[in-house]
Amino acid sequence: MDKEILFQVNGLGKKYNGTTALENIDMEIYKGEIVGLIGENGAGKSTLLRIIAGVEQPTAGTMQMHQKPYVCQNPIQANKMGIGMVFQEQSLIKNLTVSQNIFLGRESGYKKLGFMDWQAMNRDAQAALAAIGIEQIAPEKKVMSLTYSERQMVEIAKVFNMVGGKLGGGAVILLDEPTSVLNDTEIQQLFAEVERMKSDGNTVIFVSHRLDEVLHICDRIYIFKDGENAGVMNKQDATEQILYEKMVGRATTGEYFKIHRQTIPRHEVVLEVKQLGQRGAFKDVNFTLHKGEVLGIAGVVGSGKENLCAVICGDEDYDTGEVLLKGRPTRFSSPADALRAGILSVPKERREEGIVGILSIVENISLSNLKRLSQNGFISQKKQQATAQEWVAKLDIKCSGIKEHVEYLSGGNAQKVVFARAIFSATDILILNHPTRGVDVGAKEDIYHVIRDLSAQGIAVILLGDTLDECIGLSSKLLVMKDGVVLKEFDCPADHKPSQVDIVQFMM
Amino acid sequence: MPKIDLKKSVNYLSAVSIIVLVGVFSAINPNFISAANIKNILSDVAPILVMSIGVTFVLLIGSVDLSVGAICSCACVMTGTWFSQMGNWVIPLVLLYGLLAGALNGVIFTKLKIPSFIVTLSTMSIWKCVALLISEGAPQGIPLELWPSLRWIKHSFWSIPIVFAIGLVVLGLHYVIQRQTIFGKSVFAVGANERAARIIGLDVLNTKMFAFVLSGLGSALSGVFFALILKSSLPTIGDQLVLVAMAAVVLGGTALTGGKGSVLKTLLGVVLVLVIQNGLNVVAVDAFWQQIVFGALIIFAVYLNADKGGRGVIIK
Amino acid sequence: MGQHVTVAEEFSAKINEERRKARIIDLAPLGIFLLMTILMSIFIEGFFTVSNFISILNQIASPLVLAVGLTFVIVLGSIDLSVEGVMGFTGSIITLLVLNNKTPYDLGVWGILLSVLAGTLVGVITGLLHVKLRIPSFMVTFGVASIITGIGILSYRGRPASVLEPMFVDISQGTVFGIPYLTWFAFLVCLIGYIIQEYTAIGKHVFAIGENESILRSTGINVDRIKIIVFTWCAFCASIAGIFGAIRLKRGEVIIGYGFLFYTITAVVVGGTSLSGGKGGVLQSLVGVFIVTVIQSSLILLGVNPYVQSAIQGSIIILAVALTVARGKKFIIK
Amino acid sequence: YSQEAPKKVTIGMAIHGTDNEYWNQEAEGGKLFAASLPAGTAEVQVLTCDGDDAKQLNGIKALIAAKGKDVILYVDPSNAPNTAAIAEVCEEAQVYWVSVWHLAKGLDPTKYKYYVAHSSVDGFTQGYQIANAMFKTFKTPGQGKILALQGMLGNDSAVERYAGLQKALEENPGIELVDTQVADWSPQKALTITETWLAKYPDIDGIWCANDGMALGAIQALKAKKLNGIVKTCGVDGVSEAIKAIEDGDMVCTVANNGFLQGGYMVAYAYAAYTGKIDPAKLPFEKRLFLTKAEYVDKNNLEEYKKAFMSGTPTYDFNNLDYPIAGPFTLKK
Ligand SMILES: Nc1ncnc2c1ncn2[C@@H]1O[C@H](COP(=O)(O)OP(=O)(O)OP(=O)(O)O)[C@@H](O)[C@H]1O
Ligand SMILES: Nc1ncnc2c1ncn2[C@@H]1O[C@H](COP(=O)(O)OP(=O)(O)OP(=O)(O)O)[C@@H](O)[C@H]1O
Ligand SMILES: NC(=[NH2+])NCCC[C@H](N)C(=O)O
Ligand SMILES: [Mg+2]
Ligand SMILES: [Mg+2]
Repeated sequence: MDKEILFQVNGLGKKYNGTTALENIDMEIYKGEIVGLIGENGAGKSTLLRIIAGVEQPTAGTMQMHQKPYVCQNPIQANKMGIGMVFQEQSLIKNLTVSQNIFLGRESGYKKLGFMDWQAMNRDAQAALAAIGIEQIAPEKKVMSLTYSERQMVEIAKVFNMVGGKLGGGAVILLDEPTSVLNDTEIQQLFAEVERMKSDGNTVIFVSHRLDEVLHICDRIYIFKDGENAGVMNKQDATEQILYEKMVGRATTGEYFKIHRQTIPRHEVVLEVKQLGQRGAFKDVNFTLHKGEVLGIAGVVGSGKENLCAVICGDEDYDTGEVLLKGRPTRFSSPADALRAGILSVPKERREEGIVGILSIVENISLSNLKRLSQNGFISQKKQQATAQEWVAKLDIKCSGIKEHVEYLSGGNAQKVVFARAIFSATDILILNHPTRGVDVGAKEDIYHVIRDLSAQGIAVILLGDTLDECIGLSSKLLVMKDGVVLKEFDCPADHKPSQVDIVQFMM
Repeated sequence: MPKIDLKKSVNYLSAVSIIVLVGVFSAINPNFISAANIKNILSDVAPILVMSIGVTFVLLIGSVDLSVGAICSCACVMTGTWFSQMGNWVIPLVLLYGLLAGALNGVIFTKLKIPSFIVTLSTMSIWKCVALLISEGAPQGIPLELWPSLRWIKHSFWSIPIVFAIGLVVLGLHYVIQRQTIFGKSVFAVGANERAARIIGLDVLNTKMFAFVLSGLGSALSGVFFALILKSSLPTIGDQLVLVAMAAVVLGGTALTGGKGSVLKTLLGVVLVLVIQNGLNVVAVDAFWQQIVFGALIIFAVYLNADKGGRGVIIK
Repeated sequence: MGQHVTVAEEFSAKINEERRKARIIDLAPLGIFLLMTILMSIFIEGFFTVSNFISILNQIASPLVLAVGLTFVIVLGSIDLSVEGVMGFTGSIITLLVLNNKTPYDLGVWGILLSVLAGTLVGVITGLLHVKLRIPSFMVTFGVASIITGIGILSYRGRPASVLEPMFVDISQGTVFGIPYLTWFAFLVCLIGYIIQEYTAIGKHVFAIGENESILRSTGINVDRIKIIVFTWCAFCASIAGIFGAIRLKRGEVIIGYGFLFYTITAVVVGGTSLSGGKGGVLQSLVGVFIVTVIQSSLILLGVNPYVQSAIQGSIIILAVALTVARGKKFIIK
Repeated sequence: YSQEAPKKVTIGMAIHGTDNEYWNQEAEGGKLFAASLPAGTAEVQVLTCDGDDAKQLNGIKALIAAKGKDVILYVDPSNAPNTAAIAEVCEEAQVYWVSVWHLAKGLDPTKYKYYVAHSSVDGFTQGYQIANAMFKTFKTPGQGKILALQGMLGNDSAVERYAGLQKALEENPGIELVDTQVADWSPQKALTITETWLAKYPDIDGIWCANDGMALGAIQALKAKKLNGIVKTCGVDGVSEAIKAIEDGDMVCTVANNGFLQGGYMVAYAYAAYTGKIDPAKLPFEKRLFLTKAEYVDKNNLEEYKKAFMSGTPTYDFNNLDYPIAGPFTLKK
């Protein structure tokens, strides 16, 4: 590889009135490589990418592209210079079509006599999608009718297309946790495309919390810690273990999923589901959930597991079968109803369903169990704050104070807040839907510990793992769903975990 | 944490506009801050305040209540008309009416899932009609011989008129509800992110319902105030109050988009609007210019209050 | 497991059903309108007559033009409370600029253009105040409404001028195919609005802003510029409505705008445009205007007691909207 | 400032709003009176209320707070009952005041020290008068079908004038009132309603309108169908355009309320009491409560009326306080 420097960052810093997000970052990025960027939640990864992409301005330091100073006021400028970014949170406009999204802000090329030529735009969008190997998405469809992973593919197609003019000339593509909503096939597809970009002489900066992915695809890996550069490694020199130590600043404590703390479920059945079905989503689902059990449900997106959870937590209704709660048939009218009965879910779409962004950490943590914080119907502010303080400490939530708005937390820290609330609600049954999505490894460990604590207390958990690994590691029983039906049930005792291969064959 | 406290004080910037305006007005005419005029302003504030407090909760859940003016008119007519038979006992009855009227909005809104704008626009026209029917289409005074039993409404504690004192008590109650009850907390969550509020397990429907009930109650109380202060039943008294009350709430700093705000801010907003209205008369702005100056001052006041910190914050 | 229908088949059936339902709901306002028209034709004497249809078309002109402007503002997720004021303002000053009994000016068509320009300028100012001073549109337009109404009154000092300009008579009484000029013109404005909405980038950006403004900002699109344009367009439409008012009444005073704000917002919302932004459109508003106007005119034809008229109108609107909203468990309505 | 300077009195003119010709006339009347005083001794401040009782009362209280006892007030009450509340306020503040048009039921100004006078125009009679005049112009006088446009619901004048129409209808059994609607004093609404009506009732003889503004709106709808002058209209107020419409034959008649006269003379009463020139307590009832003249205008007296009122502002001798008294006023019980 000719080591031609494509992009350079010197002494870059970013302060947000008071908090330092980045400090004195140096980076060199070569033409035609894939650079990994890892770090704990809030380490500054997204911030750096946003600065490079022109969304935000640095408060210190300089950048260079092609050895020339690079100053960028907005993302459109960045695109013109060959830099494009896929954001961590979804950034498509749902009520516009796929093609309108792909060419958002670049419509001027499609004007005919002052009016838009949508046909031409659709054709080009089709081509842009095809360029990354996607055929099944119609460009004239509205984005709101797409699934999440389809949306992610559209975003990637959009960014690839935006810097497309630079292909071969050395474009920089920034991917902020692109894989967190993709299933395995889609991830493979994405990686193939990333490799192709690289072989065309472009550079990709890739942020992910899945260290195996990073090791698999990246040539070099930068590690950030607390807004500073904690080192850079070549792929050959790195292992998951080493990366982990560098980013967390300590070694992994024993094995990952705390399997030694896995308990044997108690005898008592808290929830039973018989022949449960929801039209068009799943049918004939049977299982029992015991006190202290972690019941994992594995399956690809669209296998019906999400809807199953939605039904159990009262968000959606079922059409056939029955749900027995401690032996009694039940039908929840709303999640509030389910909560009263002792079931609460930690939703997957954090921004949309999990947090109330403009409220503080204190409020977000206490919302599911305000009764516990009240005396004679009045909420005690003191108790509320003490509780928040306690959880911030326990889960090591990085924030400027418990009064901080949750929308200002990093994705991972926001997730911890959601988690804190779920546990604090002290329900009998918790549904954890991708509880560690976008959470860094250190925090994952904390969360795993908490899950084990919960089972020890006898709380039953239904888990849709962020990875299959996680699902196997944490569960004591595992259902595999495909196309709306349960294909297989695995027992996962601490000493006899099934292998990924065993399970994947039922999923695909 | 002093930093946080500073942030909080920024939330109450409307106070600055009030101080600026009071300063300007009293510089032009010192009588503006005479005890008599302050008493005037405070008693003018009271009816609008109690209405706006209820409206605050509705705006906090991200909805609107256009029926407050009509409920107020209707309450005013009921009080004025039935006072001769029932005396002051009419008041609890009218408040009960307000509660039911609010509940009706809430039920249609939550059960039929019709946008609040439409629901309350429609109930507004219904209550307007009821007000006209009860009053037989014309304003009626409360007979002069009954005035003695209304004397209490003119009572004041030092310079604080009793209506304003009642307004403060109502404000205090709502502040406690807002800060210290499950309903209060739910209101903010529902307004800020209804989807999340639902998943979190909050009772979204009841929260919405309750917000409308409070709004109905407040409006009815304001109607009672008008009837007792003006000593008549006025079927059109509330017509122009919808926008005034909403403007006062927003001026205080409560967001129309929901989830952000406070009843305390509403107090400031209401005071601000009435200080401007009163001040324009006290400093003798020409009638042809009053509306123009009023509008300009409102814009100026919102500008002073505008949160100039977060450029990222989206303003709708 | 071994059933005849797989979940996948169920799923596609369900999706199709939902699509169909969504389409029905999108078309519901139109259906309601047609249903209402049929019922009223049967039951109301004098409704199904050419002269009544023409009178409805006559009445529709001003609210339609206002609604076309307001639709864009509402799709943004904002609101414009100043339309009545702008309408009254333009409707007042135009009567002072064309041949009238109060001022010596006789600018003819130039008077029309000049007053439209003045009204439109109000929109520019509103837009600038909104985005530059970062004041919520509700408050800016509340203030501007008061200011502009005041200026309107000031312009004729409380003594409205009456128009002597013969052109006004020609316009207000001229018809093509029996339909008044003004109504044709309103349809034209509606068509322009539709073209802007569907065939320009700005039109799409307006919907995008209503849906998620921050994405547009981070894409580097000049959101402020779009908002200013939208408020300008809305004021432009309100000015046109003001001119219509003056042409119809031959008399200029600010109260020609009174009552149109809620009328128009109601029409826009009944048509299916959501006040929270991002959804709806010009055609929906067209249907909405028809629905509200037809209700109003039917109540007049029925000779319903004026006391009760508004209450009935309110109840019908609730019913109409109740039939048109999607009502899933998870559906969020504000 | 020095005690010697002559006291300056503020004349508060509490009218409905500035957006109507008649209301402005009232204010102008007050200014005419002020101009008749030595320069620098009086200033006029106009208070508007837009029909809102609370706003009117608040404005009056604010004015009194601003100027103390050197205020006299002319009140065109937003609604009749408000006079009672204002009477209370003025009595406490010892501010001399007068009112026009409406009086609260049971309120007797002569029982108050500071409530100097009240004058009214008889809304009932106005409604009655124009109705009768209009009926006479029908093809067969006294025979026909009419429509009626009422003023804002809940407003006193609207109620009174409509009651006048009712009486006229009773006396004219040949006239059928086929429909009535409310146009809120708004020409725009009147136009819309009339358009709709004309679709249903093509063979109507007349439209009774509670004020000129609505009549002018209705006339535009009639003009579009070339029915102006054929379908008769009438109104109340005497705004300049209505006079023009009578001249053109589009309107039968109107009753001109003379705002200049009401505003000027009633303020003169308050001022006389304020300066001590009269002692209200000693005035007989009929000199404190009376009806002022309203000019009925139709084709016959049009020219006279125009000469007297339209070419320039009228001039009055405000020393003659008996001048505006045109008839006895009876208290409503
Ligand atoms: N707009 C902002 N205002 C204030 N602080 C900010 C802002 N953006 C980022 N920060 C701070 O910068 C730090 C780094 O954030 P950044 O999003 O870059 O982290 P990250 O490494 O991407 O984390 P994650 O892995 O959770 O995505 C955070 O701790 C945060 O406190
Ligand atoms: N507007 C803002 N004001 C203050 N701080 C902010 C703001 N936006 C973001 N931050 C901060 O920026 C940081 C980065 O957030 P972001 O979600 O990008 O983190 P991340 O690196 O992706 O984290 P994770 O891995 O947990 O998802 C957060 O720590 C947050 O405190
Ligand atoms: N002031 C506002 N714009 N509030 C928004 C109300 C939105 C409400 N959901 C509706 O569509 O009617
Ligand atoms: Mg990040
Ligand atoms: Mg993240």
